[in-house]
Amino acid sequence: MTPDQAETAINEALGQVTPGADVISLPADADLRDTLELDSLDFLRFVEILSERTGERIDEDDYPQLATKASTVKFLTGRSPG
Amino acid sequence: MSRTATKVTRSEAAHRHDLLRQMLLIRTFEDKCVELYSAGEIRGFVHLYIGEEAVAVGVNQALTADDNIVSTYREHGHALARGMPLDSVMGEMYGKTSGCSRGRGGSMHLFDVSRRFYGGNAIVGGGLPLAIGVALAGKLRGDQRVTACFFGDGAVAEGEFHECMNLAALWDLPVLFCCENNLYAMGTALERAQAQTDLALRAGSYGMPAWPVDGMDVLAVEHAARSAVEAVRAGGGPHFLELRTYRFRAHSMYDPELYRDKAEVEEWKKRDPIDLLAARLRDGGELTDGDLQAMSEELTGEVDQAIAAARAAPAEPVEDLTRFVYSPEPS
Amino acid sequence: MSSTEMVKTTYREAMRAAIREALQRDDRVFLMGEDVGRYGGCFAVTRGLLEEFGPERIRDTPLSESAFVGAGIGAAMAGMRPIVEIMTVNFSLLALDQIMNNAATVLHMSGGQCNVPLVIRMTTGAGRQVAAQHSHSLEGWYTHIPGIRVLAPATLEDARGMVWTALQDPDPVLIFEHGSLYNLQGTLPADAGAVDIRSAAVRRAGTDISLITYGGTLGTTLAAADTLATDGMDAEVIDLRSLRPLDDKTITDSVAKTHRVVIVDEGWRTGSLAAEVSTRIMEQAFWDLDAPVERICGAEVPMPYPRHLEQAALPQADAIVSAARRAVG
Amino acid sequence: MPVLGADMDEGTVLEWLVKPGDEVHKGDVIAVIDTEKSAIEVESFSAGTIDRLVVGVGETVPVGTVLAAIAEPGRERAAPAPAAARKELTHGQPVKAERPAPPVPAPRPPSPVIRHRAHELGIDLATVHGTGPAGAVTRADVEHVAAARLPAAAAPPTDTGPKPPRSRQKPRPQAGRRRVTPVARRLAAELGVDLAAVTGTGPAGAIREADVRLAGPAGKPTPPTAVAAPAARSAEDRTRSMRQAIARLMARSKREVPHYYVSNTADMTRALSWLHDRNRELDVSQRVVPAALLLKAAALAAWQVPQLNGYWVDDAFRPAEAVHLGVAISIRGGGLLTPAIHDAADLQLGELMARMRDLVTRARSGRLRGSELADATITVTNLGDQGVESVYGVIYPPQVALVGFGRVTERPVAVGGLVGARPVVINTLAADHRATDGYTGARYLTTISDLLQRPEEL
Repeated sequence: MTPDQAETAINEALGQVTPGADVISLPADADLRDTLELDSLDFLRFVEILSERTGERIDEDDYPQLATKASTVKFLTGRSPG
Repeated sequence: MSRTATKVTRSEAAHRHDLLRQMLLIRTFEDKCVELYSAGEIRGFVHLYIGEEAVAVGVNQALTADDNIVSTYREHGHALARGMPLDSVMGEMYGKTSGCSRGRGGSMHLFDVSRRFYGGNAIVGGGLPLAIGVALAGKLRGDQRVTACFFGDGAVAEGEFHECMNLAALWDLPVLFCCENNLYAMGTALERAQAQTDLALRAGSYGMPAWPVDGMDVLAVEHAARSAVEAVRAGGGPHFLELRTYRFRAHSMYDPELYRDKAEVEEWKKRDPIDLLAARLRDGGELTDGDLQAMSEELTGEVDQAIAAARAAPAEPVEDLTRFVYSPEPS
Repeated sequence: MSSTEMVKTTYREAMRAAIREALQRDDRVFLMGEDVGRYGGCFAVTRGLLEEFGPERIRDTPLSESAFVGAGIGAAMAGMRPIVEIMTVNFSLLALDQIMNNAATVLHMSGGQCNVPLVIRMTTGAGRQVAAQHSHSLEGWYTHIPGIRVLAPATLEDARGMVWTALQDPDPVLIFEHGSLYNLQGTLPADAGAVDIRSAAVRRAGTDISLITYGGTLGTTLAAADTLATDGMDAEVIDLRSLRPLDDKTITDSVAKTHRVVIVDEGWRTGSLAAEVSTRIMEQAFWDLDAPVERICGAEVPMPYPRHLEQAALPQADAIVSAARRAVG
Repeated sequence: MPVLGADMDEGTVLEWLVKPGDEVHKGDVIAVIDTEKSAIEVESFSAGTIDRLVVGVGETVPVGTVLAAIAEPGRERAAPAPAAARKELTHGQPVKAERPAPPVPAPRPPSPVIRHRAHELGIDLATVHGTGPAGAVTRADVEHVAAARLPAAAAPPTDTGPKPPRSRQKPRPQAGRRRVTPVARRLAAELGVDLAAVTGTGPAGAIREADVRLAGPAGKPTPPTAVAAPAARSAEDRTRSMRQAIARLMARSKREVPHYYVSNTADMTRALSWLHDRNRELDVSQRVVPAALLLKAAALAAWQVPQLNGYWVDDAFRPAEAVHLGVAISIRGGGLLTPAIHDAADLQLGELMARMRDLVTRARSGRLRGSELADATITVTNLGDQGVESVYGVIYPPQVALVGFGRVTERPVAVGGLVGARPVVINTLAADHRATDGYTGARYLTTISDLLQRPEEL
């Protein structure tokens, strides 16, 4: 997965979890939970969608790596060979 | 025979040509209706008059534009003989706004109040009380109008028929009752429905002049209607004509005709009112086959034009669905 | 007009005065029906009119309901303003074909060419021990038919004023006169005349419950309201007056105020006018209801002859009172 | 196939009275058609030579279907006639070139067999695209739709985990449905009166208009009742009225309910570790968040300390028979709803998690059921996700307790004389002093803490 693909998947997932929020212009290093006011259920949904989109299994232990857009992109691209 | 005075200015031959033309117009119109119905362009119930044209055309000769007509659901012939425009009648068959009833009535409910044509009525016998009322209105106002009321032999079995015969005679109303006896109430033969099949006799029992007429002979019909209308107009009270006729086609468009013999139909077709008159004119040297052919082609062209106009005419907008349920509020 | 003289009269006399006025004002008006002339009308409403207006305009008919009602329709189509009297609503069934298939439909099936400015009057209702073929309240049936108006004058004022307004209407109007009302006595202004035929009337204003009725049961309902008042319950009584079309606004305005409804209808309950009124309240005023709509209707039985059974079949004030108490709780 | 009657939709060719090559004239009977009513002869409306018979004897076709082709007079039948010269018949009549296309025939009604199959499969035939003659629906069409639907039909109703076992579901037929008259319901919404707090005086305890007014904000002038019924309202309107409702309810609570508050700190080490292990095995969709664990503990504790689970009504406490756990859910764009998870104490953890997700989703999309909003017996607010350490709430009258959970944070904790960093959560309770005293409140919080030490039992 390329960084662009990863970012697209992240934006789509966030868009679904927080309808109406401007996820595209969210700074890459902004804390997702804080900035978008995600509660634990929202975050779980985010993980769920992301996992479906990318086909990646995301464990709870991985959650800390999904703190920001940038870290999430890194997490997703770092894991897959493509 | 006050009306004959106007007729002598026209040649008898021209008049007979006109009768033939009117009957042929009705026939051509209805032949087209069969095609259009089969193609699904016209729907609903369509009761054809084919075979009975002499009645409508003959009776109409005796009526003026001021007289009233109340008709039945088998009324294309009455409407066309009354002079209702082809476009408005065909438009009605198509259910378009160009129809005489804006398409809301269809084949069975042709209305043209401007021609004092008070409707095709599709309840057997249901038009008779209306005719009584229209005639009563004229009588109360003191006008000279005659109200011609068409109905079939089936209506004679209805209670309303007897109520109306009685009321018309009782009140001396200016009504000409035109009973089109085509021998069948839908599929029930006259003798299977009526204890007394002499319908003129029954009408006569209410004390009004009544007599049978050969309904296949337009000249006979015209003659009878003229003398009856003249008497009614002169204050002679209601009159009754039993016009013995026959419908060549099914009750409504198509039926298996299990109720009558093909041979019987063929026998009556030998007395086709159009053929009958055409033959008479031919014999008298008043008509050639070429004339008839030309007349037929011309009428076909007129009907085709009416069809084209009806197809092109606008349909009533659905927003207007409930229009004409009540009269519009006065503005 | 406080100086207007008040005159003692009856419902019958008020109706007769209305017909007389119509005959005087418009020469297109004529009256026909069974025994309206020489006999003076089965309920004596038309007594004296034959002498005054002559047999052309006061026409006795044979017992041919279909023919003379249809004749009224035909005459109206041809420009007259007939008033047709049918002796009772039960007999009107013999003319139902003409009313339904012609009077109500001609305007529509002629594409607007032919209106039918006809007034049909008939007696309705029970209370006189005339049993199962002269007693029914079938006006609710007639309200099913688009194309006609259905009126129920319940007061002297309406008996006096509805006929003329109905004759001005371009479409057929059926007037149902409850047989028990003809002897109703009261006073009317000497110059009483036409009234509107489109609105319901609040006959008694109140805040706690709406009692909705019409025609013959208006008196019963007002009596029930008086009883309720002694309980401290302030009932509003609505007289529908026009049964078709219904004046929805007066009904829903009242429900918005009181939140509780009892409908009183002498007709049979199933498929009744009361059912229609109740449904409209549900459709248009559901959120204003504080209790289920109650109905007090005629018992579902052909009307029996004996007085005690007839009374048991009819809406009574105590039943209305009980229903109102149930609703207010 | 000609239209031979007002109610004819299809017909069957019983007999051909002509064959290819035959001359026909206008009016000639050329076939016999069986309609639902009877056999009827079909005539030709034009003259010419029968080119070919399209529909065979015994075949049933919708009206408008071409039955036969007639070549114009004079045309050789054998030679393939040019398209313009050969005229297709829909009804024995040549279609003229300038004539508009014949009307599209009505699709043939599906046969009883197909209707039956569709019924078996629960398929609405109106939604099936027909591929048969004249758009008729065939059996294959029906099966196709059924096959396409299968996966969806097999999927659980929510995407949040396996369907709860049936035996665990308590039937709740109308049990939670209170009898409220329409005007009372409308008025309660307008005045922000919680219907759960209203005592009904109508038949079978129905809540009526007067009951709502009595329970409504005291001293508030009676609003006009003839206001429009609630219609589709704008989002702002909804937000504003929700805010007003919260304002009224909370103000009433603070005015009428004497609150007392207690708190404790629960060690979450075991709970989180157990949860971590559990979730590792599971798909994202079936994972349980710590909040669900806290809710379950709150519900079970309410079951064990029933003095806090119920309503203060008519100057007395009425314990509830089940634990309907209200969950405070913040609505994006402002506002707060507290729908109830019914029978929360009886739900397995996964089930409770699924219910919670479902409630949150529906609360935020405005699709909660009335009963869910009306009958919570105790309410939980959990602001831990928003980062607060503890929350002291305002009771939803007539409930008598509100439980608050803060954020799970690592804190230095002394265990057995040793100080270590452990995850903890601060639990709070606001309770109605009319119903209980601080002792009961303390017992409730202790119960929660204890339960959280045995997460596998939750």
